[in-house]
Amino acid sequence: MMDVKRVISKIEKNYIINNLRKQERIDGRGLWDYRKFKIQSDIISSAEGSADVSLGETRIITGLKYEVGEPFPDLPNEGVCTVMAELLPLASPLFERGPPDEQSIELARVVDRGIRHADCVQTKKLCIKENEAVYILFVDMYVINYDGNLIDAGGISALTTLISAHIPEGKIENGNLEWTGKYFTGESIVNELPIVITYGKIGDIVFLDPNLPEELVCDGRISISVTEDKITSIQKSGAATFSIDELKMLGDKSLEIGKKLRKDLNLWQYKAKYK
Amino acid sequence: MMDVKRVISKIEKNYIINNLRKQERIDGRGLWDYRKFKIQSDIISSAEGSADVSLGETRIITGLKYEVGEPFPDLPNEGVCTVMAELLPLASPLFERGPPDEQSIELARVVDRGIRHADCVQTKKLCIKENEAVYILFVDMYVINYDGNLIDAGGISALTTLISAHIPEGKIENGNLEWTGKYFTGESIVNELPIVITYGKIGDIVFLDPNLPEELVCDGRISISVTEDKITSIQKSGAATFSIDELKMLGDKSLEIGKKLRKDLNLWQYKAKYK
Amino acid sequence: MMDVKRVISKIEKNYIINNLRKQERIDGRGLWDYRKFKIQSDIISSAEGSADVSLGETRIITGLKYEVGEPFPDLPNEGVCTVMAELLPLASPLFERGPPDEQSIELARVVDRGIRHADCVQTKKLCIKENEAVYILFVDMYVINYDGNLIDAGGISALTTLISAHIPEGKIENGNLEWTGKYFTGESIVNELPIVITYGKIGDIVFLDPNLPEELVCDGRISISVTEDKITSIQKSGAATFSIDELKMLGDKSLEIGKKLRKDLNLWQYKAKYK
Amino acid sequence: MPLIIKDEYPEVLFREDGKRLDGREKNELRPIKMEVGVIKNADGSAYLEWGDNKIFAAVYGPREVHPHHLAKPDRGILRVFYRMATFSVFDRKRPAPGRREKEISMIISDCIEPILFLELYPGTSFEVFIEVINADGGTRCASTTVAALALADAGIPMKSLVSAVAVGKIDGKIVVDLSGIEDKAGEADLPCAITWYNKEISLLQFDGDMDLNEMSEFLDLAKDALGRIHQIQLEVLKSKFLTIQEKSDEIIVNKENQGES
Amino acid sequence: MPLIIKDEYPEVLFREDGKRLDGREKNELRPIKMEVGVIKNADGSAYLEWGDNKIFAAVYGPREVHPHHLAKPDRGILRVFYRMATFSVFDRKRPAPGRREKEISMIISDCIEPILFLELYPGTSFEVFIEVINADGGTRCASTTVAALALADAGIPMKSLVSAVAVGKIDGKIVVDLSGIEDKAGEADLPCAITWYNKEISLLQFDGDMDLNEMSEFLDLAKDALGRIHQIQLEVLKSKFLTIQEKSDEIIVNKENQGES
Amino acid sequence: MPLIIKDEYPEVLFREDGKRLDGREKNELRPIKMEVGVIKNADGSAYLEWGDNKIFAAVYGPREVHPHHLAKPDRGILRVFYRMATFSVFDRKRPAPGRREKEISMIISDCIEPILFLELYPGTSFEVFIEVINADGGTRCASTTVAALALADAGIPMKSLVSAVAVGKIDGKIVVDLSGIEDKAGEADLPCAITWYNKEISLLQFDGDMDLNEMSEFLDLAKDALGRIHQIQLEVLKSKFLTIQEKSDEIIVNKENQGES
Repeated sequence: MMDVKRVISKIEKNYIINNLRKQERIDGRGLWDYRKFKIQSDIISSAEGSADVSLGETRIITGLKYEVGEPFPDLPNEGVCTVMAELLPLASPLFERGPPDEQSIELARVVDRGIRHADCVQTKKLCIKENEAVYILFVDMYVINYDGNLIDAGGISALTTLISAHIPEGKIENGNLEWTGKYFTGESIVNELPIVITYGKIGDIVFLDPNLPEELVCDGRISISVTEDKITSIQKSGAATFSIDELKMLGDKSLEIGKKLRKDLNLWQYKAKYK
Repeated sequence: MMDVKRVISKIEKNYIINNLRKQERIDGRGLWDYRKFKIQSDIISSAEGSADVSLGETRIITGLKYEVGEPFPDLPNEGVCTVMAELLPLASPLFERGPPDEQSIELARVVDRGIRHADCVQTKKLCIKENEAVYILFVDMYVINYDGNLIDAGGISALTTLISAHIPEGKIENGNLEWTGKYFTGESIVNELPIVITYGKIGDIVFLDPNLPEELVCDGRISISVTEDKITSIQKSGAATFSIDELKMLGDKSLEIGKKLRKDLNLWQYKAKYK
Repeated sequence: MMDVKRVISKIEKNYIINNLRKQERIDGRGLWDYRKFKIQSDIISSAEGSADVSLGETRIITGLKYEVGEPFPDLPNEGVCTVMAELLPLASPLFERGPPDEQSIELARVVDRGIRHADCVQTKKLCIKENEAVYILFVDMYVINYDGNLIDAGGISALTTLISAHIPEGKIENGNLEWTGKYFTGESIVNELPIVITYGKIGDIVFLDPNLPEELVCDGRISISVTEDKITSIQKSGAATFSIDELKMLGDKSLEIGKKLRKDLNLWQYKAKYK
Repeated sequence: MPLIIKDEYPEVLFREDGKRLDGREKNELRPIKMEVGVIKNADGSAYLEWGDNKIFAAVYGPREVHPHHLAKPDRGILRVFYRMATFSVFDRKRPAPGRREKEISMIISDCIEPILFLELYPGTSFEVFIEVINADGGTRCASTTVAALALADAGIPMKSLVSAVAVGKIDGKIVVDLSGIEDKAGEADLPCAITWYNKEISLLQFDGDMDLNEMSEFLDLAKDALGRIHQIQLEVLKSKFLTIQEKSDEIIVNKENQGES
Repeated sequence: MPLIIKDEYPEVLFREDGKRLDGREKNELRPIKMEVGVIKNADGSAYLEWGDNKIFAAVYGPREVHPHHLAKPDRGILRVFYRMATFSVFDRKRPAPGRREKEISMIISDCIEPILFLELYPGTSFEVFIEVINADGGTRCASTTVAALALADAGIPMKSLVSAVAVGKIDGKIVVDLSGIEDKAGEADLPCAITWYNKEISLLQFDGDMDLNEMSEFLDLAKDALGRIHQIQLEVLKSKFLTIQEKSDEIIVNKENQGES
Repeated sequence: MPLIIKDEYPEVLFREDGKRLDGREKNELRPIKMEVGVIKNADGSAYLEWGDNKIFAAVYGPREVHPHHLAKPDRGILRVFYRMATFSVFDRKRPAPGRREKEISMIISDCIEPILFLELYPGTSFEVFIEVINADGGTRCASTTVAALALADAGIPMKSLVSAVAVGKIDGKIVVDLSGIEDKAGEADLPCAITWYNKEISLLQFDGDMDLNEMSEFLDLAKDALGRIHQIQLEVLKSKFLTIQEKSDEIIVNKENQGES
């Protein structure tokens, strides 16, 4: 957890907790409600895919760039997709300049693992020529405003960016890499859409999508990535502990919430129009 | 500007400014006088070109090294010339150890841009074989004593170093890079000699070649690079502002001063004797 | 020397010195006695050679890894052996996290020079194919507990690691690097066994193998590497000075102590059993 | 082995009808859109689209200086951090800030400092964070322009706004507001800024070549364009204060209504 | 040009007799050995061998916080530094700590914090240094387990121990305590830890896929294995205190003898 | 693809007439020139040419310690920063300081510390900056020698000067003051320094091989050469003080003249 808990006063902390005990939240939501998602795609002309995602007042802009490189020797026909996150000091007085800190590493890693392990990005589609040339994708997330729950906003932002991808198609011609003039798009790279869902925990109360004040006072969080019917990734963070029954309940909840969110957001609408 | 203005007392500051108002300078110069340049070339046997330049008590030693590398894909028959500057803590209590700070970046960038944009270094002459091998030149400036106006001293130092260059001539023979036994020299690399000329501004008074106390109290500076009859580069720095009329006047002045300096210094005398 | 001398009180310092004057040491040893060496080899299954060496309570674990790379152009048929040292903050409150400091650089450099200059590692045996492929060996030392005289413990640790080496044998087959299925071992890489022997000096008293309190109060140290009958490396450190007669005496002592230690430790017993 | 899709430059930068490749006249600006208050956490913020440039600016301050030893007893300090997103350019930029970003940060800081009353804020700092998420030529000028707006949005006392634009020479002709492609393929580039309180030049760089007549022409053309940019800045601020005004009116109206109810 | 000796994965992870490649049953742990007090300089320390994992942990604290500004006026802070030796893995790890090491450090810190009474130590810090010198799958769990032991060895008041293990799915079957090869070639990996004072899960990660039934199965299997690991930890501590007891007995005996002589 | 101009070593290091390749006898030093007061901003400075070595040294201190926590309550600290310019060697050196530079800095610092009275300057620091702009073998010895001169130039109380030189073995013969080429192609290298106040060895390194007789020979040869280097240092300082003396004389003369006029 962040080192800034002290910025919230004790009074405010008690206020948040007492409300949660009554199943009420300071912004009026129920325990299992998300704040509103706002999504725009393909907003960066210099990127090969992009998204501008807001979750309440938390806002993340993500762009996709690619390079062509040699594959890893043990995966000669697979490309690579890496995720990076920057918590811009522009976005909050809580963020400092300097090399990536624990919080940005966590954001990048959790989003990355969500994508990597759920059969989401088809890395074999990113091969130009076995042993010689593959695409290396960079999904780079920039936090523009921070109001809690970066992980869920980042997850949707990364997915939308990948779906909106339009990458020049290369081929090896006489040992040279040349452009075919066509693009291949998010549609052919992305398979599953794993949704990452984060809960906060204070005392023995668990709740969905913590906003910033809740995040600052909570004991810990848990993020669960789900596909249509499977859990594909979990990350607990902070000093909270969870009972096994709670975890089973949250697994169940996540599949239900994931299903709803997947339908509501309809992310495939953001696929690129390039050919 | 530097963060060391406080080292100059208010009394000293007023003294400098009051004198300037009377068109007098603390070292006795007129507003448009340079301090004395002292130039030596080819002083470093391990470098492929070098210069030891003093401007008053400001002293910079510069050396040229080269590597052979691949050209950039979009400039397949051009070599590269880069400029670096180190403000050695040996040279002044104002300089600190550590990675390059703003002031050294500025020095390197202004000198670099002066060279890069004025048709000075003939980068096409630095090509050994198109698409395969070009020279990468490193012009590295070390400040040995700091008494103000590093940029003008650095500019002359870099030019003299390039003029004194003597680089082993390579050719591609059966796919290998080999030495022909000859050198090519500054004479064949350097075309134009852009002179960079720096002015300080305090209140509404502008003056040439600020020394250290003047630099510490002035509002800002402007550096103007000129060839025989053109302005090729400008850089304003510090919190001074300039009226458009002042700028036109300084443009005019710079061409005049540049012409005189070019003649007085006669930099071509420093060309290498190697063949 | 370290910046931690202040952790030892003046009283303790005087106690140590007064005892040394009487040729007595706080742990009961004589001036020219080593603490006990304890050696285990091949303890790390993921390394191609390893050692766990204790000298009194000072303990260093060392592992060997290799990579295959191109040789240096001026040594086309020689491999490379590099030594690194980490003073883990786990090992002592005196060690801090962060990039290598002077003390760890000194440890690595002195051990490295001991190995490099005494015909110890046969770098020509590390060549797979001239101009194309050589082994690069990494001998990485980790200090697990620090109780003085890291250099002598590190030296024995590095030697034991190299002797225990078992590196897959590669050959170039049709331009590809392939494994022959065999290993080559420390026996074929290591020739001489240079032993590095460190003395402390306080006032005009010199003594072997300083323990931690002695190291903290001493004026300086000298490390002398010896083969059977030659001195191959010397490093003085700290603010002590040595008379020429002292140095000659220490040269003599070192050959004598080296001979004894080489016999007592019998390092060749640790050679790998792999074929 | 880079994929052969080059960031290529066209051979001519004017169309047959005498207009520039993007259809502009020589002295025409690209479309500019600005907005203030876009980053809720900041003390002041602004967003700008200028051609294909997309840039955020946020202001924090006056606040405590970190690290402490940078604080000055007799005045506040201004620190500008200009950064580009990795995906804002054709070839992915490395994530760590480079020399170019540090240099531009300094240039912008030097340009903005004269409009502030730093001597009123001893011991404190103002931080201006600028993030370019899409770059298309003239980012240092666009960044300066949007940073001034963010400072105004923060309610920090200022002598005036500052506006910036690049003029340049392409295919031998002098034009205003170079696009990305014109910047790279053109012959000269003169970014400049005016601080309106004294109508003087506060940012000035130049690369290329010009004689004295051309220099005059550059500066006159810039001055004219800067006036138009200043107008856009003022209108954005005006509409912000109108909005605030309307909101307070609403509140007053509501109160009155409540009073009546 | 890497030498073609691959860190290859087998095609099947079960032998014909239904046992795992290393001969274990599905719910069988690898051999575990622990020891405390192995690093004399530390306030507390422990060493663990778990399969081919070999890990040291050392605890320093409560002590002054460096750098000072990290200190908290109302509680102590816990800092965990998980590191791997360069030679602990098949391909040499770079010496500088990477993102993975930072992430695992945070995970372990978050897992251990609940068992401590940090509020009793305002202004101080506890540092836990973990060094993996040989890695063979499940290092984060093994590190958590040995770190808890080092804290106990340091005599720091704790609510309980914490124990950790990874369960996973290999060749479609759920097993406990994945080995290195099972971790890499398997389909799912769920490292988890229990803080015994409240019997809740304090470390939880998962990568792979599982439905709700499998999730239940994973957690139940883990709980059972964690109980056995806890026993081993307790026995190590017990034997330490017995040893201390014996030593004090000896001292007493010696004194008595001296008294007699 | 490096250009094939190698930093090649000759096969023999002696000419037919028995002299070394640069014409020196075995016990002959290369030409040495030193100067003090060359860097106006420094508290003390010196410049040295020794063969093709060209080295500046500057001293700042006693002054406040940065960062503060390095200060010692009971004594001053000495910090030496030995650096090489990128162009000082055959293959361009990377600009950032490397391990070798850090090691040599420490060696020189350890060598110089004994001649200073650091206990007289509690809480302060002396910084010695050394910049090698042309390297030709023996830079650590040349740097030590010129640093001692810079300290004297700064007027810092010293027990004595320190002088340094490398002796070595080339083609089986023992020689003094190895040149760059002799250093690389030779068999043994023993840099050493003497602090004159106690005539003891204050810097000592060795790489190569020697038996005890050779060791004696090395040290005796070094001692003789160091005496000659010490003389040069003393003469430089003497001429400095003479110059100062002359200047004061001039001033007195001028004053007298003024008195007369």
